[in-house]
Amino acid sequence: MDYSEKVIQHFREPHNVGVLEEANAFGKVGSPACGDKTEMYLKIEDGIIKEAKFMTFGCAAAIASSSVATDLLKGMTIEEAKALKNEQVIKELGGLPEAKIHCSVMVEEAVRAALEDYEARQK
Amino acid sequence: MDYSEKVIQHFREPHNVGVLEEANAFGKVGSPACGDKTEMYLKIEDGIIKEAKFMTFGCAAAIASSSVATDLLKGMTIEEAKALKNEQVIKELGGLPEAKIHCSVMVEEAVRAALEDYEARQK
Amino acid sequence: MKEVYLDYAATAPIDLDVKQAVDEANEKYFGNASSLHTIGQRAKGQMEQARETIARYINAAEANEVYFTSGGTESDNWAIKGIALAQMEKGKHIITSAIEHHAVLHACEFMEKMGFEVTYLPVARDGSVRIADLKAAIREDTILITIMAANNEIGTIQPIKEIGEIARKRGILFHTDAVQALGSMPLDVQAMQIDLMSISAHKVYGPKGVGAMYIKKGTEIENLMHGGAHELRRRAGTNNVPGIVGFGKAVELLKQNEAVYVAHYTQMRDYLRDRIENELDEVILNGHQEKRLPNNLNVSFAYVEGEALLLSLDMEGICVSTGSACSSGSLKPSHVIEALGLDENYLHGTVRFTVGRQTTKEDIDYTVDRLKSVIARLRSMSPLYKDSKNS
Amino acid sequence: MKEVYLDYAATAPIDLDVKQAVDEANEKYFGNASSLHTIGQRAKGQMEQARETIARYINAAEANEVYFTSGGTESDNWAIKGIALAQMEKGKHIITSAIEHHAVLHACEFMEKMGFEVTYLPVARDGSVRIADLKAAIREDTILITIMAANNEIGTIQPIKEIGEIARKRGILFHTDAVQALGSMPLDVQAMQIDLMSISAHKVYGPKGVGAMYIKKGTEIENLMHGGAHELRRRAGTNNVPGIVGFGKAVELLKQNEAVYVAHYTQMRDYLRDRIENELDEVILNGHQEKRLPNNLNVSFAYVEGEALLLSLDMEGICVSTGSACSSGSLKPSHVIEALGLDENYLHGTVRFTVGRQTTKEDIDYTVDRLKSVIARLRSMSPLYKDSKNS
Ligand SMILES: Cc1ncc(COP(=O)(O)O)c(C=O)c1O
Ligand SMILES: Cc1ncc(COP(=O)(O)O)c(C=O)c1O
Repeated sequence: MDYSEKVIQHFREPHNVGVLEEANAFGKVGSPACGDKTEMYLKIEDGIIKEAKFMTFGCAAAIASSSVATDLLKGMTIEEAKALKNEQVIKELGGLPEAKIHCSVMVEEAVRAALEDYEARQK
Repeated sequence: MDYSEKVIQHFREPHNVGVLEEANAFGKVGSPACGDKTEMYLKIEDGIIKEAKFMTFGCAAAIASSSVATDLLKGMTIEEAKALKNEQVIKELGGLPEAKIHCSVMVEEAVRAALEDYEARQK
Repeated sequence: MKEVYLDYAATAPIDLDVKQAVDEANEKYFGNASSLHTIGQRAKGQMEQARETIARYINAAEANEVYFTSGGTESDNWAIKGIALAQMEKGKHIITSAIEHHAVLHACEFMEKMGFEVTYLPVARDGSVRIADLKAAIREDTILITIMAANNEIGTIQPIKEIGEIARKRGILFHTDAVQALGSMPLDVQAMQIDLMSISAHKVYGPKGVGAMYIKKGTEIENLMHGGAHELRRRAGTNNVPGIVGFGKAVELLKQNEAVYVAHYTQMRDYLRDRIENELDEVILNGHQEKRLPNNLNVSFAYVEGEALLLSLDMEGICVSTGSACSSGSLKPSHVIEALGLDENYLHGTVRFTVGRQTTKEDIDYTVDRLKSVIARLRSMSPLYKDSKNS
Repeated sequence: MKEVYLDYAATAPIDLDVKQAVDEANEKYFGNASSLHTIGQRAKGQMEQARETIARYINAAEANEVYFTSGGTESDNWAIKGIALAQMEKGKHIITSAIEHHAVLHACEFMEKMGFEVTYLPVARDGSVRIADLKAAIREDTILITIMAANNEIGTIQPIKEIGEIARKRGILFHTDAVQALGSMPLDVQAMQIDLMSISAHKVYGPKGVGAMYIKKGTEIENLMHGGAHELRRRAGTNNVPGIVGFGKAVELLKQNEAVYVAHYTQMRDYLRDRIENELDEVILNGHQEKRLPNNLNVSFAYVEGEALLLSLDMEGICVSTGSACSSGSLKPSHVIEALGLDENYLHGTVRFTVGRQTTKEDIDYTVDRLKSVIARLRSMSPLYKDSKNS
């Protein structure tokens, strides 16, 4: 695989792994049958993401994308987080092989699912 | 080429090469366009082949076949010479590759042509 | 860092004796084997010795039934396309299995585009083709059965002797892809009633870029490589004499030492298997557990993804493959794993370990130790694992 | 006995630097370039460097336009069959020449069996394809023009730049077999408007069993080798990395030293030519006398037969070829010689001398000395020679 140094680093020692017990936003995407699945846990206070964690079953790109995305999310406003695109994750990772773009998309979708969950809870 | 030792020997140092000035039987087969041509010269006395020579344009098999055939012919009666088949030449040569059988046939034909020439002259 | 190579089925390093034979050929037998002069004929002589060695090893009736190619892929393509085109007057139906190597499967798919029909036999959970399925698939217009001798991913050995018998009886040609089988199990083309067989040198510690095909005398086959009159006019291209000489040497080594090699493979593989079975939970051993290649262990680890596992092991210096070494780079489980009907939690966590002549017990111990922590780490971040523990 | 090899066009011995590169690759880069682990990726890295070297040398726009194959024959077969099958919606007409290598001609004949039409352009007495003939042969449904860069037997260089221009203008794909041209003349796929180009390592002192094809980006082509996802899914089969590395090294040497090599070839060839012309009578030099490969001398000797000549020289330790090195073993003059329209007395007495990097002036002197006595001996038993003297 033509993974960047950054991908390998994040895969080797991913940031923010785990279940965030005090999360008030939760999203999950994927399934075992598909070969990847991500759960995104966010703690949002005053419209700001205070804490972010993930659990991912998937390849190195999926794990590294989750790691980078959770790093990026911390400190973002909800609006900023909504605008988070997979391209930004890829850029942060120093690129992803063609065949692995979809992994970053999965993470983007997991973030969106978590934000929708948060908004649903607010109603 | 899978030539036998014997073929190589006769090709390297063919016996009976040349024009036999005193020949009373002459046969030729083949043409430059075909890629091989043999001339057979025999001197026949009292129904016996006393002398035999050849000139051949052709591959190693053609030259070796001519050499062996002229060796065989010497001392033969006309009847024996008529019965000379290419198989005998091949046997004497220790075999010929499939693709080269026709060279021995050419020599057989040249002998026959020479004997026909002889008979024509007797009339 | 320590390096442990457990991917011998992908390719094996060249044996030192083989390398020496190749070197010698490069020096002394560099001629074109089609040249009529001495330097060409010397090269040809060496090539014919290699052909003889290989022919004897597989018990061909004649050396001239062995044709040199550029590898297993070419042999497979040639067998399938060449037989299909030469025999299409008789029929346009081919039978193969769902777990063949891509060289066979994609050649078959190409022939489908060319108007042929192909039946892909399913396999049992252990990867075996069922004889009943094969018999049921045979039609009046079946011209070729192509079933591999042993599978490259899961190691399962197919009942090729029975298949050969059925094919011969029904007047159908039988091709077997024996690329992985060579050197690991007996191959006897006459006893097994094989009409065509593909083999490849680099899987048996020979040089890369050389293979061969056994074609039973009298079999009509169209060429794949058209051109010069090499290989009895059946396979054009200047002969790779040094490579062929190396292949011959590699097979000579098999002839001399195969039992020793196989015993070593088996011992290493069984030790690895036992340690994994005893020290890791939620694992499945794929493939047939007795009728299998001695050097192959294929394991599915629940809740983790194969590529992540492969890379994690690679970071520890351990080289293995996931899915098929040849189709890696895609996220889907390989067609072989898919055909086995595994539980979804195991489907994507498959690793193939293949041991070899250089494998040591220390290598295995190191591998299992690292494997345990790698699996633990990946499971610790896997939502599937978490859910399984919570439920 | 002294041995003089003058058959470098049949195959060249591997260069020592190339051999060293191959050896190193066998040791350090033995992995399967498709494997995801470090050992595989290391092999891949080396392979990609070789691809880059070759791509630059032929001035490809991108390294990925170079695909590795098993040799010139495979490349030629792939180009012709692959383009024909992929482009048949557009038309089923192919143009080639009467003096192509058999790998091209027989692949074309195969496509005729598959329902395509092929025009075989005649050549001038010097072996050149005439541009007017080419233009006249182009039809609405012409999909491919395949004309070799330089002929392997008589050395004539074809006007491929002009052909490329015509083809591009008419929207027809242009393939050139540059197997003999590589290393002996400039090849620039962009300037020459080439869409596909075949090359082979063993003709440039590289390893046997490796070749390549340049395929211009965006060209639709069907695979010849179906199987694994190697070579951007276009050419299946475990990559012969050591061979590929050797090919890369061989081309690197060309890049560095081509002018020196060519000057040496030219000097040796011209010396041989001059001595033969001055010291032997009734000889004809075949091929174009200026537009020709620097290492090739093709001579017809009247009244003698080529194979006898070849064997006689061989007995003196001199290795040459007659007709085509690839089709020897048949009695007919090669299709190339036949296409030239030689006088019948010369037709069968053709010898190809090809000099190489190891050729010395002493080799040439020895060769001419022996040649003279061999010719004299064969003529002394030739009835054709006798008749010519008598008339
Ligand atoms: C079962 C099987 N068939 C065919 C092949 C193709 O052989 P090669 O890579 O030598 O072309 C392989 C190996 O890749 C294989 O394992
Ligand atoms: C002009 C030409 N094309 C194609 C080939 C075939 O190349 P290879 O022998 O590497 O398959 C050759 C050499 O034999 C050749 O000289």
